[in-house]
Amino acid sequence: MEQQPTNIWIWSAIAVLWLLPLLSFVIGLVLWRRRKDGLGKFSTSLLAVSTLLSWAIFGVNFGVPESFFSVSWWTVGDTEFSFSLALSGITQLLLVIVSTVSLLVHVYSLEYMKDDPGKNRYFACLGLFTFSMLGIVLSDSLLLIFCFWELVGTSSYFLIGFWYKKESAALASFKAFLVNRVGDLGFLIGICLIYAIFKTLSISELQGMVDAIQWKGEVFNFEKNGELISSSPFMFTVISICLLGGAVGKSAQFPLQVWLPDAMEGPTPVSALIHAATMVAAGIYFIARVFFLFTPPALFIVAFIGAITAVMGAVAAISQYDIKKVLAFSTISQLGFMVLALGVGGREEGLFHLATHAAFKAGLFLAAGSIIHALHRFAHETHAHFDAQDMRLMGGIRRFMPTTFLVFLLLALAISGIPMFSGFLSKDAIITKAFSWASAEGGVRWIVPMLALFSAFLTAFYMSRLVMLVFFGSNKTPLLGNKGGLTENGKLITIPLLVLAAGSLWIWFNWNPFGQGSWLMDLVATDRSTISGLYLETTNEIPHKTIAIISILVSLTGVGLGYVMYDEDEHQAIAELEEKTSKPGFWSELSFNNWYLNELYDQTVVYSFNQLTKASSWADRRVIDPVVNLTGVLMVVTSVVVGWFDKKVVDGLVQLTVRITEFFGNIARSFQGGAVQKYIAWSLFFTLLVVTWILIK
Amino acid sequence: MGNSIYLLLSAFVFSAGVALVLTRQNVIAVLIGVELVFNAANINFVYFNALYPERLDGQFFTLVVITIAAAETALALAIILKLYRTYHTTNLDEISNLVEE
Amino acid sequence: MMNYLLSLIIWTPVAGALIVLLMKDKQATAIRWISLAAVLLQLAGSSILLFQFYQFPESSGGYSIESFHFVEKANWITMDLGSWGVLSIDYLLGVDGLSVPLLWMSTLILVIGMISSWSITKQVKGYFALYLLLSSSIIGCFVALDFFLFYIFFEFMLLPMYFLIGIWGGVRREYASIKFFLYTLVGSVLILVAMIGLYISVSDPTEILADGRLVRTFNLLHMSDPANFIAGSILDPTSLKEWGGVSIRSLAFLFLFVGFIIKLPAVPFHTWLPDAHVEAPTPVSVVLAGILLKIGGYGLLRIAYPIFPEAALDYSWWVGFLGVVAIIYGGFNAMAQSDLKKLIAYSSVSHMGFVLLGIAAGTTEGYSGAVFQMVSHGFISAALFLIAGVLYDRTHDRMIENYSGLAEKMPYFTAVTVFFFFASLGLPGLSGFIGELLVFLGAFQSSSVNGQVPQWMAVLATFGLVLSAAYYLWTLQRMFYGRLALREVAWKDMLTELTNREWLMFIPLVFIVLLLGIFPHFLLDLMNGSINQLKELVFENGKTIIQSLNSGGS
Amino acid sequence: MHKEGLSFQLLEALGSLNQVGPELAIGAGIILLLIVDLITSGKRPLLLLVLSMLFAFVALWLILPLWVQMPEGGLLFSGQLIADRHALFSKAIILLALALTLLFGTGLQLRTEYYYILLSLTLGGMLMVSSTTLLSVYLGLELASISGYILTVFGFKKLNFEAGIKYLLFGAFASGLMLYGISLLYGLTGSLAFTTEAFTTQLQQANEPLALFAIVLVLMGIFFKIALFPMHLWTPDIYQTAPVPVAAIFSVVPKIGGLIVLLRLTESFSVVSSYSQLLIFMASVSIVFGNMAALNQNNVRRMLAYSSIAQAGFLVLPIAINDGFAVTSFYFYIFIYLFMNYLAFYLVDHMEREQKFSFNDYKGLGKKHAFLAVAFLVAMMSLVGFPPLAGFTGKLYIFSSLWNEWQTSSGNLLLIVLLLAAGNTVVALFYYLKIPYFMFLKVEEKDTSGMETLTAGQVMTACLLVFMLVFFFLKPDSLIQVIQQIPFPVTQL
Amino acid sequence: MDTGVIHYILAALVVLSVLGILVTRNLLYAAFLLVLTFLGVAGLFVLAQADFVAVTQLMIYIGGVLILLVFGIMLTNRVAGQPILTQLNRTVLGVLFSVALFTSIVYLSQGFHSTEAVVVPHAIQRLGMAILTDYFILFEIVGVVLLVALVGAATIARFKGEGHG
Repeated sequence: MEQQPTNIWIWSAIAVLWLLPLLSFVIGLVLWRRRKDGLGKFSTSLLAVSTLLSWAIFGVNFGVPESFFSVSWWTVGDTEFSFSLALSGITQLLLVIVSTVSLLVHVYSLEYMKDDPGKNRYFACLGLFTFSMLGIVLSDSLLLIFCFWELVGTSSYFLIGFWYKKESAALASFKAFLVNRVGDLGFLIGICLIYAIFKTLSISELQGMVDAIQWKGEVFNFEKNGELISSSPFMFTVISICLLGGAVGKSAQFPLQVWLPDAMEGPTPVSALIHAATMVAAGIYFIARVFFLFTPPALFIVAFIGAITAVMGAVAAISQYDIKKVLAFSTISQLGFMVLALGVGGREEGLFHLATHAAFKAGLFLAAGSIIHALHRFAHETHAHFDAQDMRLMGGIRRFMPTTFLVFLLLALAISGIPMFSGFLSKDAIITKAFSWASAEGGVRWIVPMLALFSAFLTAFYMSRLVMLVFFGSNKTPLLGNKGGLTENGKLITIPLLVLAAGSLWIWFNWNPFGQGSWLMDLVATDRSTISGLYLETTNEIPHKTIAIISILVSLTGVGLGYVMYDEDEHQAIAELEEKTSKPGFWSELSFNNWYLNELYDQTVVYSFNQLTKASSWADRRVIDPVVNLTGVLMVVTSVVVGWFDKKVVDGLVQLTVRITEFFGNIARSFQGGAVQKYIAWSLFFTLLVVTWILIK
Repeated sequence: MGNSIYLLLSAFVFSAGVALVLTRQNVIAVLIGVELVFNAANINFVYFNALYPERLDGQFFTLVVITIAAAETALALAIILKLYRTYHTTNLDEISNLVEE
Repeated sequence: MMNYLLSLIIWTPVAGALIVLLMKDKQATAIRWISLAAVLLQLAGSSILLFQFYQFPESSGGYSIESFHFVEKANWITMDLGSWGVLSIDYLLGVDGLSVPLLWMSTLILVIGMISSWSITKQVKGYFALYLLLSSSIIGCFVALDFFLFYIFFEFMLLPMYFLIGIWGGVRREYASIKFFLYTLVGSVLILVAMIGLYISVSDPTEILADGRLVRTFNLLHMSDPANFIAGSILDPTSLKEWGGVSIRSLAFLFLFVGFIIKLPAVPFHTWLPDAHVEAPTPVSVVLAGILLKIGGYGLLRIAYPIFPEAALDYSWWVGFLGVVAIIYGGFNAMAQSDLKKLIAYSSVSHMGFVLLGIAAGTTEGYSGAVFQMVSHGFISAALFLIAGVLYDRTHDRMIENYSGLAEKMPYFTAVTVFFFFASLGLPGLSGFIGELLVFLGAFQSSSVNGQVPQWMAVLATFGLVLSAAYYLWTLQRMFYGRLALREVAWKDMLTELTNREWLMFIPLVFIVLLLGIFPHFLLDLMNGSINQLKELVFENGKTIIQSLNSGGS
Repeated sequence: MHKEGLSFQLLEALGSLNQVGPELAIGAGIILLLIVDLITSGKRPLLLLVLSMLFAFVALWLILPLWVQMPEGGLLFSGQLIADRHALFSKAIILLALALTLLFGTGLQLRTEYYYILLSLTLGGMLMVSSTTLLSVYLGLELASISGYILTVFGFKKLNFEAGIKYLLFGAFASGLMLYGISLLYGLTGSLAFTTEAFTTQLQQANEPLALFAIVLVLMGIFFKIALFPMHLWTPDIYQTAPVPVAAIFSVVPKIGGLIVLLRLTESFSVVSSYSQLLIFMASVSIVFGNMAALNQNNVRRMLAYSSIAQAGFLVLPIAINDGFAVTSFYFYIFIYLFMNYLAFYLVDHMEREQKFSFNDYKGLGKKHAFLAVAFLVAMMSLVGFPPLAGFTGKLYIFSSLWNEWQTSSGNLLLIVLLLAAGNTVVALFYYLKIPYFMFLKVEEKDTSGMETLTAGQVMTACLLVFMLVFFFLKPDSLIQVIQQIPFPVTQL
Repeated sequence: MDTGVIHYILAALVVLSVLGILVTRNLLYAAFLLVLTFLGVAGLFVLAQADFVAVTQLMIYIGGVLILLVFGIMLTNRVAGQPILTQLNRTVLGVLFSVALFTSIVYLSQGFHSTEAVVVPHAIQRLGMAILTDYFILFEIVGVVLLVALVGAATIARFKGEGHG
């Protein structure tokens, strides 16, 4: 394997940019209970350095083949587990995305969390998160990825439950961690299986082995250190699906997407960073990293999971009233899109969408947070009590918060897939890829691009609904009306918004707003072989133009429909709303309740889990303990019997037998009374037993 | 011929002694039973000695048994007298304060 | 002095106990300091040992006395039993990579337990004397290489433990202590029977008397070599004697196995554990969970497996199965508990299941994982019981439902709790993860490498991770999050932050759990050589014996 | 010819006398004490105590030269007795038991007759262990029994008389059975000298069921002495009622007497097939029965009585196995048993003087009487067989001998017995632990501040016994070396 | 032949008297019937060449033991003019056990080789010699036993008071 000589400068820079957030975390831990302000700014400046470095690396190292850094971490038996990092195009891209978004969120949070007593804890957790997320990005070892994978989950747990005094927040964090753990089991099993076969967990080594793979009929043959390792394609499908499990959990794919909407209990900047831009995208990134291991059947499953999630999320987003929930479901849907992209073989397309989505979804969340923050401030000033996230209580906000409105509008257009924005480029690329994939094999696969289109349509629809409800029409906030009082937030909030909005323009990705793909896709592309590549797949290129037109049309229809449906006379709108809440139809209920997945899981998984818990506790107290104690009990019983035999045998026997016959009664009574003679009788009895034994023998 | 007489007799006396020991409530009657058991053994000893006349083991054994039986009886009676003073009975069934709790 | 380092570590507390016994009950402070000094000396000794150990080259060669360090050998009992031969019992101590980590962990936990014992005020003299005796016998278990010596320490341990639970325990302490004693004594008796069979069947190859009589030995290393079994003895690997279709060697293995897994404890012999833990005073729980359980696992690896390798290979399916059952079953039970200590106790059952699974897997990763898990669980469970103790000390109540929102009242305590809960549920970067990971790696690998444990077991075992996350996080959510709500108003003032003494106990544990989680090689490097030797011993001897049996039997 | 024979025989008898030095010393002691008692008219118990102690040590001292001079031992008095090392070793134990019994002191205010009857009990035991004919066995047994009956009554309370008559009647009946058995054996073999080859060959040729029947009857008499199932029923009553030192000596002297007789008999009897099975069976039943019955006792001494039944079972097992290793383990265990049992009774004695009879009375004593409680703990743990005490080593050897025998036998019976015996250790723990349990774990109910602590002398005695138990755990080889000098098989003539 | 008849007569005497003891509940009757039994047994001893033993039997049993028993009976029953009766208990069991014993002994006794009784020459003389030679030590021990029993009996009987508490 040709390897770039380790560039000491690059790697030192990486070390610095990676460890600075950790430093921020450690200092945050130390200063956690101090009520001083400086920490936030300090963390932000640390992160600024990180971000600069990441851009610098992006620039300096652009187009350079991947390079590795590896030291021995620990050894068990003869197997060495190394601490290995990799730097390639995909890494650089993610480094930039993560650090930049994180920096923006940090800046934003300076304002947003200004008055929160736990803000030191908050920044510490953000530091931990950024560190671990960068860890995922940089790691070359599956084990390391898993470690950081769990760590991001943990920081997410802490941040969702940041306001731990709120029961719902505590519960949501619990749920998020648990659901993620379920997914991680798959990841872990996958790792273990890979280790069992290859005795290594290094992605680059695995890639090397796949490069040199020998396809012998039913089995794959690998060579490692002169040893021949054989494995069946089926095993690879199993491994791929297991690894997919991790991604399904982390990226909130069907059927594990239930945690993400609840995770909105965390502070909004956190939602932007973790639950929109970066952590949830880690699943996609991860699959992209181990894409070469996936077999066609596994990819087929990936595509369908993505498609299903995309539609389910989009449907659920339609009828939400909580502004963050809409965005959460939208995130699920978009993540589904990315997974779909991977499934149809569009590794680069998926990553491209990841990048664009990171920008516009983070921006959307931050913008929503901006509104919420302003409303909170307003509520605080006027002592009003209302739900600051309920869209039914908003409306007409564009008048009060023009910057936020502008940003929100741009980003909504981006996500809706309207040309001139990044979203169009990436979505279009995915849909194109999906169509070519489907047309190559045909059959049931056609469902995937259709669902993709459908979800694109829904996306446009619910985004325009959101914009209409929040920014247009009349204001329904209690005590606010059309008077002033609600004001735009400060610069620390608006500047990150504007940056992200700017980032969602087409120009950064492709000079041609209707163009195909992006240079980013070339950056992350790799020429290494994949397992699915072994199966000669016929790809049938469908002209990009056709697809682009279709997708633009679909998006526009969605936007238009949303605009028409929600831009009516205010009274009518309200009446309609009331009607909707009082008499919900089946579909809107289904959508509102996210397909009743929570209820389904409560009734099945959680219920059986609880039953099992009860059953095993019952078994422990009532079965195992007693059964194991049975020997003891038997012992005691015997002792009681012996004791009883010694003193009372006879009373009982007597009373029983006397009634039956005098004769037997006499015998029985014979053992009674006069202790000596009783003793003698017993001894004689046993002696006679022995004698009997002698006689029979 | 003589063979069976002695053996049968001793067996009979032995069993009778056992029966006495088991059935009588009066402690002295029980003692009588014990004496019968001893006598049964003695009959055997003397009879068997006649079968093996080289040494007089059997006869001497009988002497010892007789002596010891006497000693034991004396001791027993001493205890019985004391017992009678404290319990006012010689009925063994009534002399049983030592029972397991 | 280095030559007698192990003896020093063992006997220092006994000396301490004697001094304590000579003092008056009223001199409580002095007693405490003397006891602390004794265990600190122990810790110092084992630390010296540990650092020396890092400098030894990794032992190569076979599993023999040469691969042990700090060996002390003295003739203890030599009995000439005439034509039967000579019975020889040695005072044989030594440590290898398997025992050193456990040894060091034990000494540290003992020190922490001692600090935790500071709050004991009832019958101080007796308590500390017993505690010191306990610490002696624990260490003795880990360093004895003579089966007899091991057994003495193993069995003697019960007595101080019995009194420590029985006198200083909670409400149902009497029941708990007797249950503990009886369960473990049953195990000891089984081990005793196996031990008797072994020494009668094994002769010392290094000592042969001039007249050709055999020297029967209790030396564990001699027992581990099938060549040393006396031809024609019942436990001779070629012996065909059986009982009810089970060969006697397998039977002896089962005796040892059951004896040790009662201590471990594995389902279904675990029910003494929750009771003992709940009733024991905090430091005793700490020692019990932190150290005593490990002796079961250590015994399996040091005694049962090397001596009866073929039976071990034979039964590995069941061993693994028991492990998986313990993991899942313990987890579910932990979920159901409303008593914090019981919850932790059941979580111990669950976590010790990993040890069994790792041992059953029979791969290097599995063995290493089992040992790693034992060490890491030692630290983590100690901390968890200390956490329960912190609450109990303040309110004398351990019921989960009686607390809510503690995070608000005791933020630092909450942080510590969260740390150890996450360590216990296997968060990467903390020691608990590495042990479990290694066990999984070993278990998954097993079916392709040696066919000991099927993969479905490993898959089932991973479910334990979800379970542990569930019960720990649920507990966090119930006790620490939410609004502050306590059963009694007065508690609000009682629930104060951690004291300096408590910090002193937690900080080393936090440090070590982190260290082992991030740099596991500190531990793995210590034991790699020994584990490899052990593994090869078990598999080579096991396979040889099975082959010879098959060829001899047919 | 007759005269020549006579003088020869007389000379032989006289010559034998120097080999029964210990017995002579004790016999002389009995008579001397009787005379001194008559002279002082029962007013000087302390003098008698010292004298008995003196005689005990003289007798003990007399054993030494015999041990050295007579490695093989020889028949004495025309083959009635033997002074081999089996006899000498057991005599030493018996005399040690005597000395220890005397150490209980005069606190009981026993009548002065107590001392020489104690000596005669000892003499009976010594006679039993050196018997080689059924006649001397019977005589020794009766001497021990009769002294036992008398000693039981000492204390002279209502219950003592009751216990005395019970013991006497049961004992007389048992010896009646034994006598009948002996007479049948005599009839079968024409000899009473059971160590002779003639006896063994005759027995081998005899009708098996009849021989076995006779043997069973003989065994019953011996089982009575060692308190083995099914002749154990008297034990709890007597142990509970007799004065504590008497109960203590009952648990050792007649037991070892009976056991050595059993050991010698086994050598001959084992020619009858299924004899050893019978013995093993009885021993096992004893272990189980004793342990089970001991479980739910409330009275400490009753518990000890049942435990001694179980211990008797443990002691009979190696005898039933009857090989060199087993016999070694037997001697080791009985030697240790002496110390641990005496320690228990010694402490119980102190408790009873404080009117504490049942476990309930022991509640919470551990706190204030720490030494007492710890000594109790040592005694009980040693009886259970818990390291680091010699009781453990003893049990270990017995179990080892079982395994060793199993190795050479064909079936798996011995493994079952081994497991049963080992399992019973756990059962035994239940009740042995009761005393420490009540002393340490329970809280005292009554005010025990009035209770006296042990005197310095008592502490020393207890320390001595504890030391023995620890010492023989640490260095069992010192004892085993001595035991190894006892030749095996028992009869080498 | 004639000795054979005497055998039977004596045996019948023993059997009948023992049966009488078994049947009667009167203690005094039992004691007197015991005399007959002892006499019969002594007679059988004579027939079996054990003259000295027979004499001892008569002297010690009838002259000693029996007298003791009668004394005992008298001393422990204060009711005058009424027959001194003993209650019965366990009759069925006693009979059952003793019959079982009897049958098993009789059954097993077939295992004896039927050797004919031989005349024991010079029995008394030889016994006397043996007592002082072969059985010298045992004879002494019997003495000790007697002494101990005597002292014991005396101590017990002499003891005044109902114990110390």
